[in-house]
Amino acid sequence: MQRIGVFVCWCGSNIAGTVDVQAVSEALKNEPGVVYSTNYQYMCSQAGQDMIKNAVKEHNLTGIVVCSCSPRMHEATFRKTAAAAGLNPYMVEIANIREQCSWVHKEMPIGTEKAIILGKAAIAKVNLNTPLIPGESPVTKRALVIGGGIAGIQTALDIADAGFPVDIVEKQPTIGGKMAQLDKTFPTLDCAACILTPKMVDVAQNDKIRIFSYSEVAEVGGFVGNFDVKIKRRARYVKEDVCTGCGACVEKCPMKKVPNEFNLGMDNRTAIYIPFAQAVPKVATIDPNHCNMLKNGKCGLCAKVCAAGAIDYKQQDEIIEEKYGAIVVATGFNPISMDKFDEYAYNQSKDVITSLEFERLTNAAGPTAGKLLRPSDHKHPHTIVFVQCVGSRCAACAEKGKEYCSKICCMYTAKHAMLTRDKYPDTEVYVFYIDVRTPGKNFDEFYRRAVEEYGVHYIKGMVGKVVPEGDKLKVQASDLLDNKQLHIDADLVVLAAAIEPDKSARPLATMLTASMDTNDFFTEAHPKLRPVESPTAGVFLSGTCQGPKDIPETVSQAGAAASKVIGLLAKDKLTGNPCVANSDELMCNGCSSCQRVCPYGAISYIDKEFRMPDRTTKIRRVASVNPAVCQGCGACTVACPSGAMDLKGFANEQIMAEVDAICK
Amino acid sequence: MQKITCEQLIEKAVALLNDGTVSCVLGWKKGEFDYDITPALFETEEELKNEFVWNDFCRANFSKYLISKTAKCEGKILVFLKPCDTYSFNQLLTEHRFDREKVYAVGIPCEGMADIDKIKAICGDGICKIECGEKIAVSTIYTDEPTLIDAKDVLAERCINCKSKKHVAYDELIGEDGDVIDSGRFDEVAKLEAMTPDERFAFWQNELSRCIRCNACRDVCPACTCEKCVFNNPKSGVENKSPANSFEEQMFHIIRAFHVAGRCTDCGECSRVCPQNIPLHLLNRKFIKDMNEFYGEYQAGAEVGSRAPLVNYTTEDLEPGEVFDRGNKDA
Amino acid sequence: MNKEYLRDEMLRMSGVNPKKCMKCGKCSATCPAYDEMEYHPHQFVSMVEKGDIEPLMKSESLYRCLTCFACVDRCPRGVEPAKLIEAVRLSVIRQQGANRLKADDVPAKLDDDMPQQAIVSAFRKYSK
Amino acid sequence: MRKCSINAIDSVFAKIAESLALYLPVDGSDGKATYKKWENGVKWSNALNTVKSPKEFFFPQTEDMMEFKTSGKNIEIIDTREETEDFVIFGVRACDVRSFDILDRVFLTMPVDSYYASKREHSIIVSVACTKPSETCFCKAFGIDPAVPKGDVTVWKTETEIFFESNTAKGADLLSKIADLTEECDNAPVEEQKEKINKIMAKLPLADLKTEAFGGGKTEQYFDHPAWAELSESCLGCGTCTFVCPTCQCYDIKDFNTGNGVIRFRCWDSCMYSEFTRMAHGNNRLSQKERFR
Amino acid sequence: MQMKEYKPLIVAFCCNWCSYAGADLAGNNRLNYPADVKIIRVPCSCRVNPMFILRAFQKGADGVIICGCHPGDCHYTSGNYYTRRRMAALFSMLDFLGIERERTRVEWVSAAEGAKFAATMNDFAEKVAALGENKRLEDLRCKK
Repeated sequence: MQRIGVFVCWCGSNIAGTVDVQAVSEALKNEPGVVYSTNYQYMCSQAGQDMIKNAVKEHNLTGIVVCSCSPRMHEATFRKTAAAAGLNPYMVEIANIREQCSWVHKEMPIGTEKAIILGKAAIAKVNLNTPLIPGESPVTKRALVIGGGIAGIQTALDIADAGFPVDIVEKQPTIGGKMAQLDKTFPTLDCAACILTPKMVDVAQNDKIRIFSYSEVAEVGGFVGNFDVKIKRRARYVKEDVCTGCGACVEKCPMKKVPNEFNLGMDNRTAIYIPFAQAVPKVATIDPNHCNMLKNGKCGLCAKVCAAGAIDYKQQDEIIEEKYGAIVVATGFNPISMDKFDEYAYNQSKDVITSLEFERLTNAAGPTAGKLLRPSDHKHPHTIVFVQCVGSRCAACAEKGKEYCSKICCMYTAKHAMLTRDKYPDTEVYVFYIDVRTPGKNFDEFYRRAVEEYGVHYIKGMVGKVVPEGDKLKVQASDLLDNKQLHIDADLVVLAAAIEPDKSARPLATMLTASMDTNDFFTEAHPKLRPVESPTAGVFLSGTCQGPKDIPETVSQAGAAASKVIGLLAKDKLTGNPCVANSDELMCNGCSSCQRVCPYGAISYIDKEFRMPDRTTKIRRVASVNPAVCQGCGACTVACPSGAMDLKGFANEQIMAEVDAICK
Repeated sequence: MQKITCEQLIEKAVALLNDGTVSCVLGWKKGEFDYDITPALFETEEELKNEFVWNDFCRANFSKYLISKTAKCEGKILVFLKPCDTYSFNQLLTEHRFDREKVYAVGIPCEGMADIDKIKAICGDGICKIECGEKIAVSTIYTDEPTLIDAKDVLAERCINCKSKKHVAYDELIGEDGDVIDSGRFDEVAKLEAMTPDERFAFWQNELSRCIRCNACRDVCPACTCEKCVFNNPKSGVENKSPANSFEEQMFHIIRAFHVAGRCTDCGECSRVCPQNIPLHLLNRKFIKDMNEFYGEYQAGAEVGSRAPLVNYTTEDLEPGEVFDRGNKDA
Repeated sequence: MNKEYLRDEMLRMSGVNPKKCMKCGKCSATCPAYDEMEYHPHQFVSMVEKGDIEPLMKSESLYRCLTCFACVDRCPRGVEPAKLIEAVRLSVIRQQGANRLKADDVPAKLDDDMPQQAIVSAFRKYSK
Repeated sequence: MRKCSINAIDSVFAKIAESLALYLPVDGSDGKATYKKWENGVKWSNALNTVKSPKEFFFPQTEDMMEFKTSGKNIEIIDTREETEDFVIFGVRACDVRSFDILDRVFLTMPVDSYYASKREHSIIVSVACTKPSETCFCKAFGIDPAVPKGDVTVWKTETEIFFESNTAKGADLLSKIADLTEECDNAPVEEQKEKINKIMAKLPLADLKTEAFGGGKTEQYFDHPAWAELSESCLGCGTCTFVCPTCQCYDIKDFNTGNGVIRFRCWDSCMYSEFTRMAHGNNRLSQKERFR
Repeated sequence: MQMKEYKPLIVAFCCNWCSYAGADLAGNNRLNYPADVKIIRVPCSCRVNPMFILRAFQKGADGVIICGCHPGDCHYTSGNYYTRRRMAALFSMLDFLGIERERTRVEWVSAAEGAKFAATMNDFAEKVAALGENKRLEDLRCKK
């Protein structure tokens, strides 16, 4: 039998105003198991907590019921109080007589009566509480970062800096991601490569960091602290540890007409290639779809010219298995396809381009060596129209665009407009906008400079259609402030395409059992208070996989994710939530119903030997819950017909006792 | 009359026993009377030849016996499965209740089983002999001549509404396989659904009040294979040995039906064994019918490893409040 | 007439929710009859929302709209301005004697370049 | 011996029901008979017997024994027994009448079960002779004469008439209540029926069943007989046999928390259940074979 | 015609993450609902076993309502989807047995929907009160 202490809080007049606290503590005195009952002005105050601690000692209490505000408010507080008094923290139950009683009922007798019943229910439950001890599991002190863009790079560097080994898995042949393709970065206009490439080099040189480039995550098992991950290293037909990145093979490769994805297809590369000069790892990769040697066994030039002997046409995909304590998702974004936007003639004219293509066109390492030339005729464009919100804030058609704001377009468009006017003052630049959104340090000033100092024409309105006519692009647009329809003959139209999560994110989320929103962005554990954690324990979010963000934001989130990972890896053991499911092996018949409803894959089956009553033994398949993975939802408990599966802290008996107490 | 003869089955069993494929045979044997055929385990050719029976009274579904028998038997067990039994067989495999490797399943066609109550209604009590041939010949101590009854006239309810003559699991099939039948098994449920709630309540009170909680329905049920039933477990909070009142009668049957929902293959054993003739199968069929209508057709046991509706979901499922709207529409 | 009543009537007839509009102006940007119109598609949306229906009812713009549905197709928020214009137009021509195009007027308007369909559709659009 | 026309039986029932609660087998919607209280319109079943035996009148499936009420930390014990009114069980078959003797031996020997005793005292049993025993009948093996059942009153039913004979003072008292509706008669038709029944009994499949093999010192000899294993092989342990058995008298005592107090009640138990007689150390019947035996 | 003002007894199972928080919000905003509603906190609506519901009716409840996160918003990703199926099946079965439909309900209430919580409870209590005492799923022993 428990020895229960009941503590009724007045919460000033918040509770005492509508509930006769004295009557409540008196009434609860006589409940089974209760040996002490009192009330006090503020139970959560230091004095109140001391009162509880003293009562525990004086009356040898084994359980505590606090009738106070919502457990969502102070359950943790009173659990700590109990622990300080030497009780198991899970021997505390809260009767919510504020939010769900005194605040919603006006009359004292009614409030008091209900408070007593709620108190009785809590007492009935505590009577059946058992001390719970959180399970412990060891932590593999190694982190996995999926995605090698700026988010992944920053996270990996920060984790490695704290002394933990990190692996980066990047599906491209090099890390760097989207930022490597950018020219300048807003609002300070530093060159992207100048600030990114040193970080890439840091990654390459950090002995705590391993890069699996040209690789993908194939399988994820295990749970927080103990993930088992299979990484598929795709065959790049070049021995990574032998290749010096000299580029002789690239020079000699006869297959020179392969669209260069790094420049978004605006120029060509060879079949064996290094994506860009500062690639990390700086290793050549053979594109099997275009290499003659791999396709029909004729050529082999690269192998001949490779002094290091790094070429290996027989290389196979390889699966690497590794254990990790934490996983960071940094899968990034892509601009959406423009195929559905016929009105902008993207597929009809080479001179209608996306902003990312514009970045390459202005980049010194790009297809035009940094000169702004039209893709169609390589002439200098004199009139450029930028269209904002192409596919962003588009609620009309899910296939066409995205309902959300892509967040970065306003700023990069201002940057593009400004830089164009700076380098080519003879160019007329029009920006059509719905709203200009520039929250951020020095952002609005930046945009205003584009207008005021650089003379960019910002027009409130939208482009309705673009029609290629001769070497011009006929742009028809509205100017809402002048209430006019504009017709502009442009040389180049730049579309600020909405961004969307990378296509690899969805299958990855399934592997990780991490949740996603309808737009395929990863969901954070709490939108405000836990923004870099996924609801799945041990999985963290970095960068645009969680939602659109710019570079400074991505980097700060990457750092935040790293600090969460470091916090996790710094622990030798993980203590879990002790309110987890538990299977009574004697009753379990191994039917697998529970396993099917478990959202976390926390239930597995083992063959266990039982001694039967007639002294024989029998081997039976029974469910076994991994307490480190179980989050305690209880779905399994109802799926289980025999009642073998129960939930600690919310056991069948406990809930029934509450029902009984309420229904007296 | 059954299409397969008893001799055919004995011959098959003896052959498999003698060539070592199996070490014992789960089959039927005559009980105290000609109509109460009971399940039995045969280990020798002699036992088989003397005692094995196959006729219109071999009603028992052997699937559930496999759980205890496979655990006990050294070698493989030969089991004869009627089409409806194969569904239970598969369902138990889905739930990992016995080792498939330890069973040699022979599918046998079934023309439906006779209901002894229906026979007694025709020829009265005092049955001393029954012979199954073209017709069922029933001799009683009160009549001089045996009464000849057409098996079709005394089919058990579950056989009249047979859902399938197709075997969904077997190692070997004797005779021809049949098809899944579009039966009227939900008609009775629909009739009840069409009643007013008061009528339904009265109907079930009349039925369930007769329950003596002998647990026969549960103990025969191939879906009720818990190591310990919640109703036997004092810790579950619902344990009771006898129903004290109408509430407990209802609770037992609601919870039991809920626990087997999505797992019940509609084999009808529960109603067959009920000493009080309570139409328990209607509760199970209600769940099956509902789930078919709410979540798409699902037949438990049709394939091994299928995911039952209650351990599955889609994001577009109907809301609990909507089940009644549908009901009204249908009515 | 009561502004609110008129507005609700327009919304009911068109099934359009002008509150969805984010005032981007793409409807007017895309409109081929823009310059012919006194009130432009985006104005229809905002004026209907405010209940300023009477000026719209009096405006020739109603008959300048080609009902080409470009605005409906391009609108990123699915507002469907053309349907609003249609609703206002209908509310005008449904009034007694307000048919825009009477059967008697048709022969005079015929010319060889005009496709038959245009006549038929105009007749449908402009009379009750 | 007295008799009445078969058509008059309902008025006989009505007469008895005037002063006593009268229970008799009635056909249910499922075609099975159960004991029900007589009231106008209720018809006596022709069925051979009811599913549940009339032992339930004295030893109900569940029976409240007492109640505890707590207020604060005090416990009050309430005796929930109520004085039983006199009642008549009409139409009990010979075998069931005999079962009462066996139950009496258990419940009425010291210590007397007062719950049982009180109901037994207030009962008047009207038995009825069997005319059409079933193939499952074997009463002769236990020395029961289905043609002359015991009880306070014995009834024979022919095609046209009902014959009454009292065996006890209680029975005579009952017959006097219906004296107006019955007439004195000779017992020739009854004798004729007895003879007929005895002939049928000889033809029953289980007519030759003997019980000599059991009892006395022979139990041990049969205790380890292989037949137990064979017979229990197909037993599912459902317990139906014990619940319909007229002589099974095992019960369990349990508490039920109503929220306002605790009701202590007893309910039938069955030796076929795995939980039966489970004790702290475990169970002394380890498998279904032991339970079946 | 009511003899005495009849007060129904209502048990509300609320999931910890959404509906319980929604109830807290109703409290924060001082939104009234009948004191007849007593809340039991469960981690997720999928923790609610049909046995709990029957138990509540047995012990004298007149109505039972289960509240959880909106479909798609479950803290445990899929718990409420199972709740939805289980309760749909259970309610349909209770209806089949002739138990009044309005005695049971499932409602999705988010942590932000304090007003919805209060409105739901008011409505449910009203509907249950209109049905009167629970007679069809009662255990008379518990009504002494």
